[in-house]
Amino acid sequence: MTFEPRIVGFLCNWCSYAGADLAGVSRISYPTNIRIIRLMCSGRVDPVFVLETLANGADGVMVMGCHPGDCHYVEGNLQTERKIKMLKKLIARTGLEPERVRLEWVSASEGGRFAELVKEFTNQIKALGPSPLVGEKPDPNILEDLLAAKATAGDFRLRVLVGKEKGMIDDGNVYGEEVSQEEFDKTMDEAIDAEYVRNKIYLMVRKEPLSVKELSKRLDLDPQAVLRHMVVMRRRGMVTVDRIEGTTPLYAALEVGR
Amino acid sequence: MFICHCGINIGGIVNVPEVVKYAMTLPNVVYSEGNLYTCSSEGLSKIKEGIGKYNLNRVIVASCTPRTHEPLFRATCEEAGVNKYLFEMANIREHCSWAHMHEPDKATEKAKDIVRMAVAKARLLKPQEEPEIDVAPSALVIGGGISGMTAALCLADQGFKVYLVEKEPELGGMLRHLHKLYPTMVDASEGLNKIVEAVKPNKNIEVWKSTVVKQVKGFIGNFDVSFQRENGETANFRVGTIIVATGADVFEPVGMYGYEKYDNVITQFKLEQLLKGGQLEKPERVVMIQCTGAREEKGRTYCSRICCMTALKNALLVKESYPETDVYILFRDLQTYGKEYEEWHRMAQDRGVKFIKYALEKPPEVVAGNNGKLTVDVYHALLNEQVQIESDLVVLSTPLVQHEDAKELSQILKVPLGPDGFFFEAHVKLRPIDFATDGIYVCGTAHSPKDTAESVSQALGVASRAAIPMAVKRLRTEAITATVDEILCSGCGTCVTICPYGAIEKDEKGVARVTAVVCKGCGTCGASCPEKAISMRHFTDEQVVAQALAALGRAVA
Amino acid sequence: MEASKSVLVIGGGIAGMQASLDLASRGLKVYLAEKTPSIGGRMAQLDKTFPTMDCSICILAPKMIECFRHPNITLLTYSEVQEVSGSAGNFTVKILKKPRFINEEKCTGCGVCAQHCPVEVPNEFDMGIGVRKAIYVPFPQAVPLKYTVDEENCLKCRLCQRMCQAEAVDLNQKPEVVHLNVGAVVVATGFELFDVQRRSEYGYGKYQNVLISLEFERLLSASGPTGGHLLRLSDGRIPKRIAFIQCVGSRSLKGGVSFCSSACCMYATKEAILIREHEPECEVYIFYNELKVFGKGFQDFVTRAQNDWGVKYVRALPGEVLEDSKTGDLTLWYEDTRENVTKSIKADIVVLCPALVPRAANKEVGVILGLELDEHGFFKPKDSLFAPVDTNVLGVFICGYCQSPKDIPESVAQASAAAARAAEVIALSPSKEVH
Amino acid sequence: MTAEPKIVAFLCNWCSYAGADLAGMSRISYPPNIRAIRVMCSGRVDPAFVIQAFETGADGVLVSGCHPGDCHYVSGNLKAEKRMQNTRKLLKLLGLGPERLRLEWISTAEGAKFAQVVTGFTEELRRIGPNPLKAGGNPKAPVSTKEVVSKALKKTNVQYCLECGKCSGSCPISRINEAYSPRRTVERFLLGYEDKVLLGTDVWTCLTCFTCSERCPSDVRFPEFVRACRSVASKEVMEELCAHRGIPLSLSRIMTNPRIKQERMGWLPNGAEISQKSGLLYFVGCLPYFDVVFEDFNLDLLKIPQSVVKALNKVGIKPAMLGNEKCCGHDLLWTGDVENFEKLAKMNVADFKETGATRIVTACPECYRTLKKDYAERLGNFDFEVLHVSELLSELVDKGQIKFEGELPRKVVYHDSCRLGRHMGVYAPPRKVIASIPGVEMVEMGRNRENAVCCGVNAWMSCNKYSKEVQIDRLMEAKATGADLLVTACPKCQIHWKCVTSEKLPVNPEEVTMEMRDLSVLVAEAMHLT
Repeated sequence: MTFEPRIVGFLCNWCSYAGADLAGVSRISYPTNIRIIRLMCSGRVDPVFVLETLANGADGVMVMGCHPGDCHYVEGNLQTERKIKMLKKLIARTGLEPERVRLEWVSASEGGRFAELVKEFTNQIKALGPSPLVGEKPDPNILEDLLAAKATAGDFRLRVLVGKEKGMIDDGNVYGEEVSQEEFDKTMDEAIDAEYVRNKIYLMVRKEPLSVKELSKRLDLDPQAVLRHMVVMRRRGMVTVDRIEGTTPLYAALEVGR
Repeated sequence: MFICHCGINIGGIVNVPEVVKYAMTLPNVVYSEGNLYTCSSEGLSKIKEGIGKYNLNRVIVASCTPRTHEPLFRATCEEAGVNKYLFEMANIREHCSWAHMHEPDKATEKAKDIVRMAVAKARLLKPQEEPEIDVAPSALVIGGGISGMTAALCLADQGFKVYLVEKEPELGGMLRHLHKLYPTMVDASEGLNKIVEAVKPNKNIEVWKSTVVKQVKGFIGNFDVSFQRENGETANFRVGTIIVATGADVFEPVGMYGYEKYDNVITQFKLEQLLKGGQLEKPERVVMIQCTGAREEKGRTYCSRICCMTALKNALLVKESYPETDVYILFRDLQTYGKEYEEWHRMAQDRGVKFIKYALEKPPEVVAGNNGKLTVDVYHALLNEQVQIESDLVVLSTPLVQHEDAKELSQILKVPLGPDGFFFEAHVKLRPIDFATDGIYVCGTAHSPKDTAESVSQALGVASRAAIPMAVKRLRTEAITATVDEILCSGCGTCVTICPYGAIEKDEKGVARVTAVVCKGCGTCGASCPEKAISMRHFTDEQVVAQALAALGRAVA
Repeated sequence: MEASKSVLVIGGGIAGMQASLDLASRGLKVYLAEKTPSIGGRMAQLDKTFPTMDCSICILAPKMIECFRHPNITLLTYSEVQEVSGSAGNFTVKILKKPRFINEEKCTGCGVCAQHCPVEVPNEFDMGIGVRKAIYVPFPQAVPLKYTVDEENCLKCRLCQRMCQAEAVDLNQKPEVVHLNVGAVVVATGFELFDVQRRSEYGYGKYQNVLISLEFERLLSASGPTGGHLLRLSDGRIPKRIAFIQCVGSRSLKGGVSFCSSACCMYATKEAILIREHEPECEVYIFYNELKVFGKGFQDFVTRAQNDWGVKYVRALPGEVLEDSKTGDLTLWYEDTRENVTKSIKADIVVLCPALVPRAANKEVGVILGLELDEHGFFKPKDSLFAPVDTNVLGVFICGYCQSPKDIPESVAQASAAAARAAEVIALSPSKEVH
Repeated sequence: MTAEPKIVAFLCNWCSYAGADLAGMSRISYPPNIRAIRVMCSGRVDPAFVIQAFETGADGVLVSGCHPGDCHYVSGNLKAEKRMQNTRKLLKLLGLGPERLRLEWISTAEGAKFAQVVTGFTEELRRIGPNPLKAGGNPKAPVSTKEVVSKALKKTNVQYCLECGKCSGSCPISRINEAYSPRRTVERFLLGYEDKVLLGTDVWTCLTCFTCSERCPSDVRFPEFVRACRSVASKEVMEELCAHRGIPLSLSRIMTNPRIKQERMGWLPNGAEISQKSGLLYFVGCLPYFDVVFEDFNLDLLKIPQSVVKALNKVGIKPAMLGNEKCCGHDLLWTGDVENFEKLAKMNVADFKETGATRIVTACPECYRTLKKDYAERLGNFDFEVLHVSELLSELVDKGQIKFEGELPRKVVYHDSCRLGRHMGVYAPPRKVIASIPGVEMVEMGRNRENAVCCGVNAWMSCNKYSKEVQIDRLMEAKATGADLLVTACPKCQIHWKCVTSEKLPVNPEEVTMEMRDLSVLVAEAMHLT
């Protein structure tokens, strides 16, 4: 039988959900694959929701909000835009295709556009094929990547960066210095890299104690970098030395405080 | 669980009986039935019956869009003693039967999923109490000009206490300096006195002259404001609402068109006062230059709205007292909008006022002529010829600009200023005189340049906006609001910056505190909180994720 | 209910809705009378709004629904005020509810009836470009979402009656008279469009590709007859050049009205930007005489249109529009008053911006309420400076376009002003018990 | 003693002038009444010279050239002969008598003949008596330019100009002549540059077609403003720009002279019935003169009055007519000669009153406008009902008095003349009349009724390459409709179009030449009266 993607849509109540209503009212048909979750504002969409959804085998996720300027809550949608930007970067580092997540603006009068987008996205996902996480036997590595990503997205550092992004770029940082989009994106990328790797490490050493050497092999990352992460993670109380084999310490995850 | 056929709208495509049967198989579902029209009075009584019979503590209706029908069903639940936040709706019409008319089987499958998602959320729903606060029946009006006084009077007449604060020692604002007011040509002072005389005796209005607002704390219904008099003495009051009517200043065109270099180059504002005082000696030829320092390419890019009419009015007044005096108006686009202002343009044409259109690229030049006169050299855009006018009085029409101290006030009130420096409303189109922050309003030239009539309209407008919460006395809002887990909150302030409504502030413990009545429930803060310390009532992480998983046929982890 | 605690609002456009919501939210009872089947007014017909480019219906619909749901507001749609007597604090009102031939209690707005109705007629809401059935809602977001049978066009085939499972169709329904007692009245009858056929040199009604702005607005609207696809009505081609002509009938001592409609320069600019959004290949010219940029953010809006969107502004009112009968293409003759040359330009579509004029019906409304009108048919304010929303009748207030030309925010602000004055009068007038 | 006759003589350089010389050399004496003007060839003598000579009071005009065959310029003298015959007709119409103009062939050798001719001519003129035009109009009082202009500014709303350019966008001339724009002309007046403008050509460029004033949102009545300004504008420039060397204007001016007794009724078809007691006066206009002046166009303009009379007679109406009907003065008024216009107006009105008629009908839109509007406005108590023949005809068609027999299978396109259309708002009657003719299929040009385009010239002013373009453009539009007959209710439209098509055309003649017919003639045709 043909592959019918399972798509979850997070729609804001005022524009996009209304747009979907209008598509129905105007009897504009589109593929049945999408399942819609109504939120008050697309700003409510936590990247963690999306990763959770993907981890549980969604083939695609659509986030829809009001066009910039139309937001019922002034600029919730602009926050969403930044969150999804970060999210896509994050997913790009996992084994999953970032194209499985799509952010679109649909106004209450754009029933046609809504249907069009759903059709288009469904086809795109069909072309992409089923998510490796579908079914009873999801690909363990990618799943682990995704769990790491989820943890990363839930992590203080990225959230605070995304949260303050607009403020920083519009009004400068706490020291009143102008921050350009470029500078900011650079910081952001570094943060994503670091936090993602750390969460991967955490998940690995949670299964079994591992050495820096072993980790650097599995992550194919130079040992020094891994060691640097280890230092940070120890300070954060994420890992501790489990035992020392010969001269190499093996690290284990700490459940405490997490 | 009540599933609606909506006549044939749903029933004609989705196999409703099958969905009804399926619903029974879902966890926690104890009852499920189909209705022809669940929203019909008969359908509604079915719901009430069901609630009684099976003492349901969660109710789901699968029918049309919640955007129109949820309130109806919620009300029904409340009548049957079920908290309305325990109701959930599944949209199987707009999002299913109507959109997938040609695929009945798939539509039925989708309907089941939608129902399953609704159940998943419903299981996690919690009853909510809608937040309420008392509103102090008193208003603070900042600015004792025509706008402020008009608003104050209207509120006072509606029975509310008003504190009217004016930084000058006199009430009256801009009108004190004006001569005649178009379109009725009444004396500004005459119109003004009427109002001042009405304000003085009004027992509901407390006038504070030579006073500024120093501090404002709190939120709608409960603003704690402190004033400071010139002499330093201070006072504190609690008010329910705040109206910003601080007016505007007139731009001083220093260094433009020889202003301050030649003493017969003056501003329109100055001419107004000369006419008022009857001190204008007969000029042979007057040249008025519009858009002096307005509609610029950079800086003051905005049009100041009132200057063209002011110029026309004063041109006519000059002609009235000195018919033989030539009057030229050099303009860019004459802003004679609205019902009667075109008439003024024609009156001026009738009296022989000469109009010359100049282009932004080639502004006029004012140079010294012989025997104390000036020569205005202007490129006549519509003849494309250079025209020289010898004149003994050049009048510059300059725009209204925001006060120096507006920035300070905007910070005290935590309300924004726009790119043009004027106070920035909640929504340009549909909330023109509200601020995004509940309980604070703006009117008159503090909002943007406008003439007296327009200021009065807005002033009366805010008198209505501000009266609403004060009249109902208690504010009640939807319970869909953010709550902060004080233990998790690290006080990073991300939410405070993100919230467009100023609903979140850090309390003395440095922890975020949400003012529920001010919160509009968008949830952006929740989705951004670095510590996941904020959760959204009725849209909790768990509920949303549960829906997602249900959509994918997964049980909640 | 005390008469003095309730208000009649005439006109369900944005001004009437705002006044109603203000009054209702502060605890007064409001009767909102609207002569068409749905509230929403002109704003509902707009695609976007200047200068923010908000989607009009998106920001309007929540307000409409709020009016519908508000416990203190009674909507009297498809109704007309017939008599008003009494005085401030206690007016007696007679309202005629025209028959919808639908039982509003039973109608669920599901639309099955319309699907089966065999009669198709031009849809007023789409300015006659689109079609509707003889049983219809004016537009999908209509409030109340109740169907209406339009008597002229109905064949009485009763198909709708048979299809409606809610048994809401009642073709024998009779007009109903509603009697009210109110303390104050707010009038917000809005505007209508100048008949541009009176300026025959522009060929409206003669040439298919000459449209008026409101028709064009529907053409641009995603919910409009072409689903927001910008097409030429004559041949369905995508236009390559569109010209707007300002001041058709406005600012005219002859063949029009002498005043300025105050909104045209801006909405034309808005529509121009929308065209560039839809069809970046399509050139847009706006022929104007004087740009009215007096409002907040207007000048910046125009500057954006020029610099960021490449909209071309030509200072000239064209003399005439000629059609090539074979291609349907149009030629405009004009003097570019900035260059002092008279020349012509071809365009695929010409959009006329007609004067917005007070409703002819204001005369009757004026008689019913005893209100004075000015020479144009606007309601006269008591004092245009210090009492802009008061009228010669105490307790009757005016707001929105019917008071004088204004745009949406000005109407909204003034609607609140009228609400404030109504509330004030009510607060000051002795309350009378009525049953 | 009676005044001695004055003779103006135009002598060709090679024969006649030499002949005169010989007469002198041979000491042959002849009366001193002659004033000789040397021209290179008698062919150079324009009828206008002759007419103006008489206008300024000459009692006789002698034109003399070489004998046929001897012409130094091959055939100039033959052209002269034709022209002078034509001019004699005008003199006859004017009642001055054709004999006051003589054409003689005098060779170099014929000194005696010259003396003879002069003597004979002088004798004859003594017999005929003096030219009634002697002692012409007294010089008019000077008017203040400023006053006239500022009054006109107010009267015609010029001060309300918003400079929107709609006038130029409508003006058929501005389109092709970049230098000209009603808007700019107005703006210059408003800024007080009137002197400059009045010395220029702009005030004479306006076709007074009323398209701009029809459309002007500010109700600026530019053509009327221009008309007022023309009375204080430079006459020299005017004469420069006047077509046909001003003959038509001269004729009108001549008619202002009360001593003039015209012989203008020659066109009246035999059997035509007219009755001075009839309540209806038919005002013919200058057609008898134009028929002569524009002979070469063979437009057969007299068919128009003939058709009118026949048609009226057919339905039993015997119209009254004025044997000494004066020009209505339209062209003088629109070229700024208010004084002479008023003279004509007064004389005409006096004559109207005598007939006791209450209704006046005319087939000329210019007469129509002038009588109905300008007479009424300028003379006051003008209590006549003025009709254009199209109005009268449609009235008769309505009443069923006019019946058409048989079919007239023509595809007709109707052109609205400016005067009848925009000036007076008469659009429906002519259309109704045409449509009521059986067999006629009527089509419209894209630009019709108030949007119709001018025929390109008015009051003989500024007939130049621009007017030609306008005319050709209009004719092409008419042709493009596929009609085979172009009908207009204005004789002047026909004259101007005929004029342009009889010249070398920049386009393929096919695209512009089409049969033209005056409305009255068409009707007579349909009634089988021609």
